[in-house]
Amino acid sequence: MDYLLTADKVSYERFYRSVFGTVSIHLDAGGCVLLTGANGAGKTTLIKLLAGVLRPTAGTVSSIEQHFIGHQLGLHQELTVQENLQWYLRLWTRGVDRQQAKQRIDEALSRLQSLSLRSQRAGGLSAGQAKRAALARLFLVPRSLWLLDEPFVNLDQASIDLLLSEIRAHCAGGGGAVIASHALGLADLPRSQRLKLPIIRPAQHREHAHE
Amino acid sequence: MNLDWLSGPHAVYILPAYAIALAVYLYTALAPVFSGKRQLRQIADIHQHQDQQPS
Amino acid sequence: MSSHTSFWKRCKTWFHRWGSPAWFYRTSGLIIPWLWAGFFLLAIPGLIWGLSIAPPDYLQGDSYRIIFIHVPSAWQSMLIFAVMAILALIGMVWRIRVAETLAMCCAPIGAAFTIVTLATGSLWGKPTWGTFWQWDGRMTSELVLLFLYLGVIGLQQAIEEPRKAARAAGLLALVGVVNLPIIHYSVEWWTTLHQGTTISFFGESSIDASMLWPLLIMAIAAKFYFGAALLTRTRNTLLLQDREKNWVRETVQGEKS
Amino acid sequence: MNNLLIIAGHDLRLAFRRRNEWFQPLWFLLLVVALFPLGIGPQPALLAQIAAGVIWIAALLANMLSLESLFREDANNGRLEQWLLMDGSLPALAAGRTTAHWLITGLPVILISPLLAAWMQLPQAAMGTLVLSLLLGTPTLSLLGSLGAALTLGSRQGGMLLALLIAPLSVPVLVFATSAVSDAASGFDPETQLLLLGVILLFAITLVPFAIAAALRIHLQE
Repeated sequence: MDYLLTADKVSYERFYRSVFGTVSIHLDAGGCVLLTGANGAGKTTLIKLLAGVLRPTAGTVSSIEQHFIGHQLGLHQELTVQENLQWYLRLWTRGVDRQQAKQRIDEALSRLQSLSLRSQRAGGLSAGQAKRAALARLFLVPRSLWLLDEPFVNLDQASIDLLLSEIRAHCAGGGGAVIASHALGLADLPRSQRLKLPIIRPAQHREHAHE
Repeated sequence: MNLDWLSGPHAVYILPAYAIALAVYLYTALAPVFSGKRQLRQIADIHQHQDQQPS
Repeated sequence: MSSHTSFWKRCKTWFHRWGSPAWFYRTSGLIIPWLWAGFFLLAIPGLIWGLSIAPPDYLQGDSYRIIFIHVPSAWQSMLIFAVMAILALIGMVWRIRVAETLAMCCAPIGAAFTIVTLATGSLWGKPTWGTFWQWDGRMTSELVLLFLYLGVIGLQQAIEEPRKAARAAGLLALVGVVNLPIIHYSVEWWTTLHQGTTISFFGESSIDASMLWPLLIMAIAAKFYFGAALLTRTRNTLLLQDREKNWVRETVQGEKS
Repeated sequence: MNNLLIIAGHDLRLAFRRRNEWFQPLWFLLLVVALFPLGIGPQPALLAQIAAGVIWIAALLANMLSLESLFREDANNGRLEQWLLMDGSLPALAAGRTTAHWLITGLPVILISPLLAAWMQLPQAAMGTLVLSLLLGTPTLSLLGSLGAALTLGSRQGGMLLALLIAPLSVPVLVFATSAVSDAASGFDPETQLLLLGVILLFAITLVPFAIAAALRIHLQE
């Protein structure tokens, strides 16, 4: 059983303080991990670790190619949504001609009913619109592992339901997702593990430095 | 042992050269020693503080 | 065969133990007094020999006696940059925090050696060349070396998160050490272009034995000094970094009692 | 290689939209060079003697000032993270960004250099060498500058710090380029210096993008 994502005994230190202690995650096809925890518990740090943006201070992370959508949405303010997605498409795929690209971008945008955003400047979008534009990347290029950091923030109820159904379909289709969020709707996913990150107070982590 | 260069013409260059060297090297060597002591006291206080009220 | 492998294994574990801040703190604590002893045992006789026993130079008279602080400092300033780059590389490749900290503590000491080299060089230049500053090859590349040191220190202080600062400054040190020979060559080339060959009074080969010995003794003394100063600085930084860890709590209580 | 072209092309198209950012380094260069005759006086003989140094130092300063925000925007909006996730292509992306920057700011400097040479009374014989030295030297400065931009991403005062970090590394380029031009001005053959500039350029092209990638990765691991 090869996992989509394995992280064993992973920890991260910032200013020489461990952010979330030590965490192990094994995500197999069809599974979904829900990261919860108070603000500052290190959810964003952990997801960035799993995505490979951050390198863990201890422990190892291995995963297949994945989509990572964090707080920073990765949209260039002066480009339109279409141009932003075109940028990603041309970086991620080879030999996609203009017509094919345009069609794939429209298809990706329509998955979250955000086709209307296509020619708007990313800088001019509302927070919710920008989030939807960023989430469109999930459908631009099929990847079986999704790492989403607070995906439901700023979305209206309709979009939240849409995204939930997309995530369920993705997991059902053999994909996997790690989602840092407080939204409740995900509890009923078939194989969802819930991981609550404790708040690490300075005094608590006096673990012995490795001898 | 002849130190007559002390009264010679070049003393005015040799002495300041060694003085500067002494000053700079003393500072680079001793600064961490003193800051180390101060730091030890500060860290001791932190731990003292934490021991009194176990969180 | 077994003694061979166990020797190599012992080296490896010895190397790894240095990676642990607690072990480093304790061991360096034991070494530092010896380093200071070595420094004084060499520096004092070296200075006495250089400043009083060695005869005046037939050409320069006594102003050459500055050589016993100028040349060792110059050699040491370049050596420290190389040591800093190697430590930064170890820290970056194997992600050993102690190596990164050692590299960052090298920078101020290296800058100190460079400043002394420049100061003593210009004080020596006055009686020899008549001016406090002569754009000759060595002094110019020493000046560029000082700017490289200040760059590393400046970058390390400009970035907030200490480990990120250490890595960024370490990378700059690596880029710097790769550039040092090119800079040195281009500056040497540049000086020969503008003034023809400068008459450098203390070409290593032309010194006779009575001057060479004190010079070497002072050079070795400089290494002891560097070792002691570096370990002292690094111990403090490591202590500060791990101030909330258990080994620090025990050391602090041990030290206080 | 493909990624390099994509990024370079993308940045060039973007630059078309922000025309004003093009001209600032150019204005700055013209201003700095123009200040020297005002400061030192118009005697042709004197100006000609310092012409090479003035033009090159002005080009160095203009290059550093224009590089300060090279990666800052993409670091803030999150695109830099996405670059990092395309493992293996960070050096190519960094090289693409630097190439685009050189085309936007380096090339105009070369095109305008005859005017600068005229202002500084540089003899006609040295004009060709000046352009050639700029052609061989400014890409290295752009590469070093973008390394500085990547290193100072994490700090607040980027511009000044970038100049302090990169100026010492640019000494060889400055030394060889200015002596090439002044040699050509006084009738000598500047070939060796130009060859050395070429060597340094090849050296920089192969190594510096990896250093930039490392610096970007260090910044992202905040």
